[in-house]
Amino acid sequence: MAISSKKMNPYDEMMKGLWRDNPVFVQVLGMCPMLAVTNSAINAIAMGLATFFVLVGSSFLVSSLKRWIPKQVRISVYIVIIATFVTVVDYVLLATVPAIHKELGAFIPLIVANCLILGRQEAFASRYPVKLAVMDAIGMATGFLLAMFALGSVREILGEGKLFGVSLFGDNFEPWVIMILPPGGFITLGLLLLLFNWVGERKQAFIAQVAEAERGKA
Amino acid sequence: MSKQDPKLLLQPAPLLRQGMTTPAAMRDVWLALLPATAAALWYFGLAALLVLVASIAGSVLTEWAFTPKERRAITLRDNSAALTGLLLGLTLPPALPLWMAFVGGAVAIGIGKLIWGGLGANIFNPALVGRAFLLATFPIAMTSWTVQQGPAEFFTVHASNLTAPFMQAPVMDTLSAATPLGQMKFEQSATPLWDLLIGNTAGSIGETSALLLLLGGIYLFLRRDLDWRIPVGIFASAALFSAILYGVDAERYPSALFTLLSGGMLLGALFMATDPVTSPVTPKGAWVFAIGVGFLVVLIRVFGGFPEGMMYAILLMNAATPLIDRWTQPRVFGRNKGGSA
Amino acid sequence: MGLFFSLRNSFDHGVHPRHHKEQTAELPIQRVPFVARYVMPLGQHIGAPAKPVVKVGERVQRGQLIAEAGAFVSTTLHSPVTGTVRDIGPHRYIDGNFRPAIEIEADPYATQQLPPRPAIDWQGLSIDEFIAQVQAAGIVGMGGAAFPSHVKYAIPEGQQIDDLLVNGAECEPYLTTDHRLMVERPEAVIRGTEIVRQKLGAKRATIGVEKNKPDAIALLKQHVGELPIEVLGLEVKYPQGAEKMLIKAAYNREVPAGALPRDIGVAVNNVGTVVAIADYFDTGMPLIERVVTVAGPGVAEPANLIVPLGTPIREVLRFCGGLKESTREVIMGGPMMGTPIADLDAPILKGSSGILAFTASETGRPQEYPCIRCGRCLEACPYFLNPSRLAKLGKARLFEQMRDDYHLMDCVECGACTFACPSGIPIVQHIRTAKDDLRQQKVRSEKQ
Amino acid sequence: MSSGLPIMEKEPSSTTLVAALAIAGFLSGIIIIGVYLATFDTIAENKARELREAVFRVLPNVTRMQKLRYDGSELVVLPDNAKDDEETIYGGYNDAGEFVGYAIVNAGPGFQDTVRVIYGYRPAERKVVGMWILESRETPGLGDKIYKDAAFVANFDNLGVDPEIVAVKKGTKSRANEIDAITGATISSKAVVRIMNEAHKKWDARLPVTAPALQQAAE
Amino acid sequence: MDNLIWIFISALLVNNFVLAYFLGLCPFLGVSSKLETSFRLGLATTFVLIITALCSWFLNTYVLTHAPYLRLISFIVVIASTVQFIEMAIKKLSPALFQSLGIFLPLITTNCAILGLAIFATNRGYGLWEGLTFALGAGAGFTLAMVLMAGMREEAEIGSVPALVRGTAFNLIISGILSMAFMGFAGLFSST
Amino acid sequence: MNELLTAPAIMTGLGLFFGVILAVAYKLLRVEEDSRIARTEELLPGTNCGACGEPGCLPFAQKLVVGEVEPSKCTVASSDDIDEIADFLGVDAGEAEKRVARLKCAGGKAQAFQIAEYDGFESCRAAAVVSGGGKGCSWGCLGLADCGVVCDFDAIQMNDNGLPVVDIDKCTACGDCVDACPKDLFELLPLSRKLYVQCNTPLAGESVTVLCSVGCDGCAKCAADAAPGLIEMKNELPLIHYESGLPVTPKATSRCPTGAIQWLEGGQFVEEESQNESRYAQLH
Repeated sequence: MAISSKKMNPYDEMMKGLWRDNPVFVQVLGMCPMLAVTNSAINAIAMGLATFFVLVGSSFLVSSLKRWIPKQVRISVYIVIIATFVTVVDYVLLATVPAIHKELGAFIPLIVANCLILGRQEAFASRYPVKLAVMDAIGMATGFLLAMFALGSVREILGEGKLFGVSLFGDNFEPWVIMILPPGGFITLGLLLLLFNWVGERKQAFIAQVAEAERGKA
Repeated sequence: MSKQDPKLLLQPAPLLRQGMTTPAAMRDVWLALLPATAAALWYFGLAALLVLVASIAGSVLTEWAFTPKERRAITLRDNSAALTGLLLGLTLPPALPLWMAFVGGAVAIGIGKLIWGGLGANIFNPALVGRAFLLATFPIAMTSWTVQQGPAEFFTVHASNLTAPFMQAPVMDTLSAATPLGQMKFEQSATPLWDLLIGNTAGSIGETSALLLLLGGIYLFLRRDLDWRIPVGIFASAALFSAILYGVDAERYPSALFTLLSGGMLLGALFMATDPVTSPVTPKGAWVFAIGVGFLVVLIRVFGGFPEGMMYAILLMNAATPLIDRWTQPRVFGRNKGGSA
Repeated sequence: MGLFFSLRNSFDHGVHPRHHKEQTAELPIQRVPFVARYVMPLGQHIGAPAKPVVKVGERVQRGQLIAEAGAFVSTTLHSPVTGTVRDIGPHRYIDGNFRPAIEIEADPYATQQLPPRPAIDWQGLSIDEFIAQVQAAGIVGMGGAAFPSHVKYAIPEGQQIDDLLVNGAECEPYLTTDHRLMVERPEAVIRGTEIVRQKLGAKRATIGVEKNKPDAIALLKQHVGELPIEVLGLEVKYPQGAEKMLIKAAYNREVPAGALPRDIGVAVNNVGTVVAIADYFDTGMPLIERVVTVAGPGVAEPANLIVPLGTPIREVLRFCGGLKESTREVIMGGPMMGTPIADLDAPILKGSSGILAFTASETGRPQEYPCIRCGRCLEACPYFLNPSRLAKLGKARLFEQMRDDYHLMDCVECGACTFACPSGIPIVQHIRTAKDDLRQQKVRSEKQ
Repeated sequence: MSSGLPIMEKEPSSTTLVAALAIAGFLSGIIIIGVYLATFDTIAENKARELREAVFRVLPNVTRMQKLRYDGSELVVLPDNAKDDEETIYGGYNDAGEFVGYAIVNAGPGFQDTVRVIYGYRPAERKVVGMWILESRETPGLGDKIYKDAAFVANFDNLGVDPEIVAVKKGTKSRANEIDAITGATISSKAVVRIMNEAHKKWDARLPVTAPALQQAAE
Repeated sequence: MDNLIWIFISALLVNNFVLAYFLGLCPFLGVSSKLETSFRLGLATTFVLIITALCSWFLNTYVLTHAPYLRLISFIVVIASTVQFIEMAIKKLSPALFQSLGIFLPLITTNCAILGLAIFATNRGYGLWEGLTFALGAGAGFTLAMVLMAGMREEAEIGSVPALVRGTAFNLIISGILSMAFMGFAGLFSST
Repeated sequence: MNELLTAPAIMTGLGLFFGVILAVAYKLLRVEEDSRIARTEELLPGTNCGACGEPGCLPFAQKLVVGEVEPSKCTVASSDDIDEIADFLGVDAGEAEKRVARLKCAGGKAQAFQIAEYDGFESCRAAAVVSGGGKGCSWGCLGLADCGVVCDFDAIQMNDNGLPVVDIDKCTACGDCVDACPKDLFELLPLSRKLYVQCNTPLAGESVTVLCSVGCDGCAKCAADAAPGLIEMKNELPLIHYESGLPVTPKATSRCPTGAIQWLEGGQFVEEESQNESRYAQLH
């Protein structure tokens, strides 16, 4: 994990968050909001966007200010920065979309405790230039948002037969209530991870197969 | 050297084995469940049979689909997947849409058993995982009970049974009935014990007939397929707890006998809690487990939100089983309780 | 409780395998003829191997000392036959490994008569002299473990043996050697018991015999006479003959884990051992032969035989009409704890109580199913261990955890758990594997 | 994993650390207060509207309301922006400013979590005239019918409170003080009833038939 | 008193912090592989929760009445600093206690269960005793869930869980089943 | 406007208050500990494999910091990592010659026969406790892959001949296979020791050759062909004295009648593998 002098490409930094280092599926970070507010796609997206704003904002600030933050109190300062952004998000949501704010409830303040955000500050933003830090944050936050959306839509589709509140299968659909209950969250995310692992494994196997075939030819 | 000899086998001692095998034990459970299943068909007709078939199909197909080819033959031969399906089916209401029973069977095997690594590795009772999933997923369908029709109307199948997959079951107020536990909880009216004993009540397919379930349990006990401590412990602790409550307020709380004979108590205590895989293996642990189940059943039935608590009680104690096992190791010969010599 | 217990005369748990003794229970003991070649492994007893005192090419007499004890926990070897020492070097042992042994070629023209010696006046011996005599006779526990007997008689300062327990339980299926000895030579059993009892200063002696041998019990009772020896019928249950189980059954006392019977004032000897002691003091014959049951479905003519030690198993089987075509496995010892024999040229040892041959229908691994935690093994284990757990940990190779948390080392490998397992899991083998691994690690760490 | 940093760094003085924290706190305080002030009016407005809507929903024909608080002996009028507490209820008035009824909020344990109920009560008739759920986490599809099922909510449109409200099995409602419980969600139904009964017990004696007159001018 | 009992039971079983509110999932999924560690982490968390309840009550009563908008940031700062202070104190005063419980403290501070407790307690307007009961129930519930989970995971570890399932996916699914079992406590003591 | 001031004031106050408290606590309550230990542990691979002889990475780090061990003792870390640790601690990395696990047996299914058929679960040690596992040579490899099972680095695979093939790139010389082998056949040797005796049988002459076609029969021809003093016959097996500094050449293998002594360029049984592969290629 040493800082290498190699040139780092901002685009790569952004893309890695989407799949290879996906914060949810690979790093298993930010599980609390991931499960708590994904009972509908819209909540998931709202939460994802809030997290996005906080992560990108604080990465920008931390990266810009890193020279002036003494190492010993860096964590405290990061927390203060993050908490400030979260408070801002909290009030803005409350003022603009009170209905969604009510649904997300206590989980907006809890963004502060999302280990993804503090983790990125400590591991990335505090060491790299602003541009890279922001791209990294955008990538990670987008990866998080996508994962939230995936889980939220699965749970909403099965749990209510709807997506974004629009009924998909007609009135007669039997909703799978468990999907919007806590156990459903755990089990669905578990199964999604399983799927993610399976796809990864198939991909590996495929690559190995191709390599084998090429070696055979040679 | 001794080339002229037959090449000898080196199979470690002991060479002698007793006769029982694991598939045979599973067959015993099937046999033990037969009378109660037959009674269910008598009371609930073809509908019950269809639900049972659907849940068994869900279990067996899932087991087949997710088991590596080379192990399929063995895992299906041990009868355990079908048994899980049957046990699940017996806990379902007779009018349940068949597709739900199928989903239940699939979940029971998939999440309840296969992800743990198959037979013997699971911590939770698979049939009950399936049922808990169904109850949380389709709460209305899972609590719509029907009155018994008797053998005269054997061939009637409920409209709700035949609901298309993923669709809602039609409301069926005409046939609906409350279970004895539901009546107890919400109306404080106790069903006569005789009706509970012979099974003349509404309820899950397999839980109604107390007498025949007991018969099956006795058979299993005689075949040494169940740990007698578990049912005895459950009955004793549940009876004691509810007797105390009954003593406090006989109007509000059910009597001990009612507690023992109603709902899934017998089916659960004799066939679910005794599942060896998910209950403690140590004798002392079996007692702890059983007393825990008995206590939780009454707690949930009397003070909780659900009229029936057997399933949750067993699942909760299943979760505690690894801990119970660890803390109740038997006293080793020649050692004191602490394990020192 | 005490009364109830004394009526039962058994230990807790255990299993009830069919005893299969009908094949040989009624057959009188015969003597096998001498053969051409004998192999005497130097380490056929527990403890240090014996040290050869003969050289290659040296002529030896039947009963002559050929190896002396290598240490106190070790014993002597005597030539089973009159002949010539052909080789001293690695020979295949019953477990397939090569071990140092003395190979003796029998002299076909020798009479094979034991040189006559006067009876030894055992009553005049001090305990130390007695111990030396027993060691000189090369006598070991004849039940199977082959623990040098004289070591058992060396009672440390401050300890006192109150009870001598003679083990005639013979709980292993098929085996009838002890049974035949008790029926054919009850007087020798009683005499041997009395010798040991007096020398150890025990107040009483008890001969424990499983109740499936009523003839033996009756005969022994007849021969007891006025001696302070009790003949006790025991419940037929496996492993009744395990030392600590027997003590529990006879006296309802538990030997603490890791301790020896003598720590609670008991000494245990096998019937075969006391007979060997009686014979040595009566005739001066050291331990050069023993009674062996040859049985099992794979043997043409089952028999109870007196076999000179070192006789190749192949020759013993040949005397019994050879192996049937269908034989798949030959075991030395009982079917519950015996050792599978890898090579029929391996010799009969001091601890060989039986040679059993099995056909395909008894052998062959049972189909193994996953453990369903039915708990039958826990109910079988006479030591109250948790075999199900041990097997599971063994499979995961968590050997240290087996030792530290689940008392692996208390297991005596009686096989009751494996017998009881409906899933066909080789529990004992997992346990043995773990013990072997830990033993090797210990040896390694001591080396370092 | 902060390699690349020199191993022995000069320790900054304690004052620097304290100052860094203080400055961070100061700056964040400024940002937060800025956002707070900028959004304050909207949020207050949202909250007030939400409350008004709830009150109007449970009290038919009510178009105006004011906060009332029981100060130990009588109800006193509070300004709209006063903080609510357990002793606060709402008076509902019609267009003409005439008193219609009280809106009372109470909370208690439901099937899953706390349920917050507001209901309209007309002391003159001793009747509940409307009920609405402000907050609950009841089971979707079952317990959530306490506010999703219009038929259940309609139970409370004209409901007697004497001797107390009782939930009975669906279809067996026969008296003025009875409501039809929801099939399959008896616990949630009963929880609503219990919460209302509790509130009624507390407020019954305190509520005069006519509330203090509307103080604010119509908006 | 009834109210306190319900708060306790609710936080312990009905609305278990981990299994119903999804709070404290990171340690729940991450540190629950060993029983011993889980139990100690549970105890340490309970301790921090109680400290949190005290701090948040203090802040709510004396500071936030003047500046409600500082709720989040002051909770975070105060709780983190207090815990850090306690950590240092324990390390100094009782190294043994530090080894068994103290090493978890930094981990716990960033645990959302802590902040969640403070926020829930404020939202519900809990007083000092209610807050403490809530913290105790939540901590006990967290410990219970951790210990059950660790027991199951240790068992599964030596079992035959397929390689593909092993890891977080497996942990999530068994948490799901456990959460399903805890649903049995729904409505406990609220219906009678 | 009042509020505009309270917020920053309270926040500054809190910052100051806790800043001071923590600063004071830091001074008063600080427990001295070597921060380099944590840092060193971070640099270590964290596999806790025990190859270094310590119970885990942390104890190893503690010893590293006080200079009791050399960084190169960690066989799992890459040489870059080792250098980094050495740099960080300002010590010499130490001689770090790569060692790999070597098997003292080449008697696979094709070379050594079974006298009896083991019928139990797949584990060398389990077979070994059942009458030795039935292999004719009781010192030889049983081929049931205990070493492969215990290898944390996936470096040991069984070949078709029933012998474990060590992937020398993956092997970290952690010693797990050495511990697992019930016949004590594995040893950890520097890769540079190319002359190697693949046999462990203390028998000599014909009694070896009847058991295994590649066993060492103790003929001592290799000793004769090598530099005098390099190879000594001990227990009927050649013992190669690498420490003598004498030249080691493949010549010692030339007259070996059984092929028990081999010149290893890389892994063991490689030739055998390539033969198999060519056979396979011919088939297709």
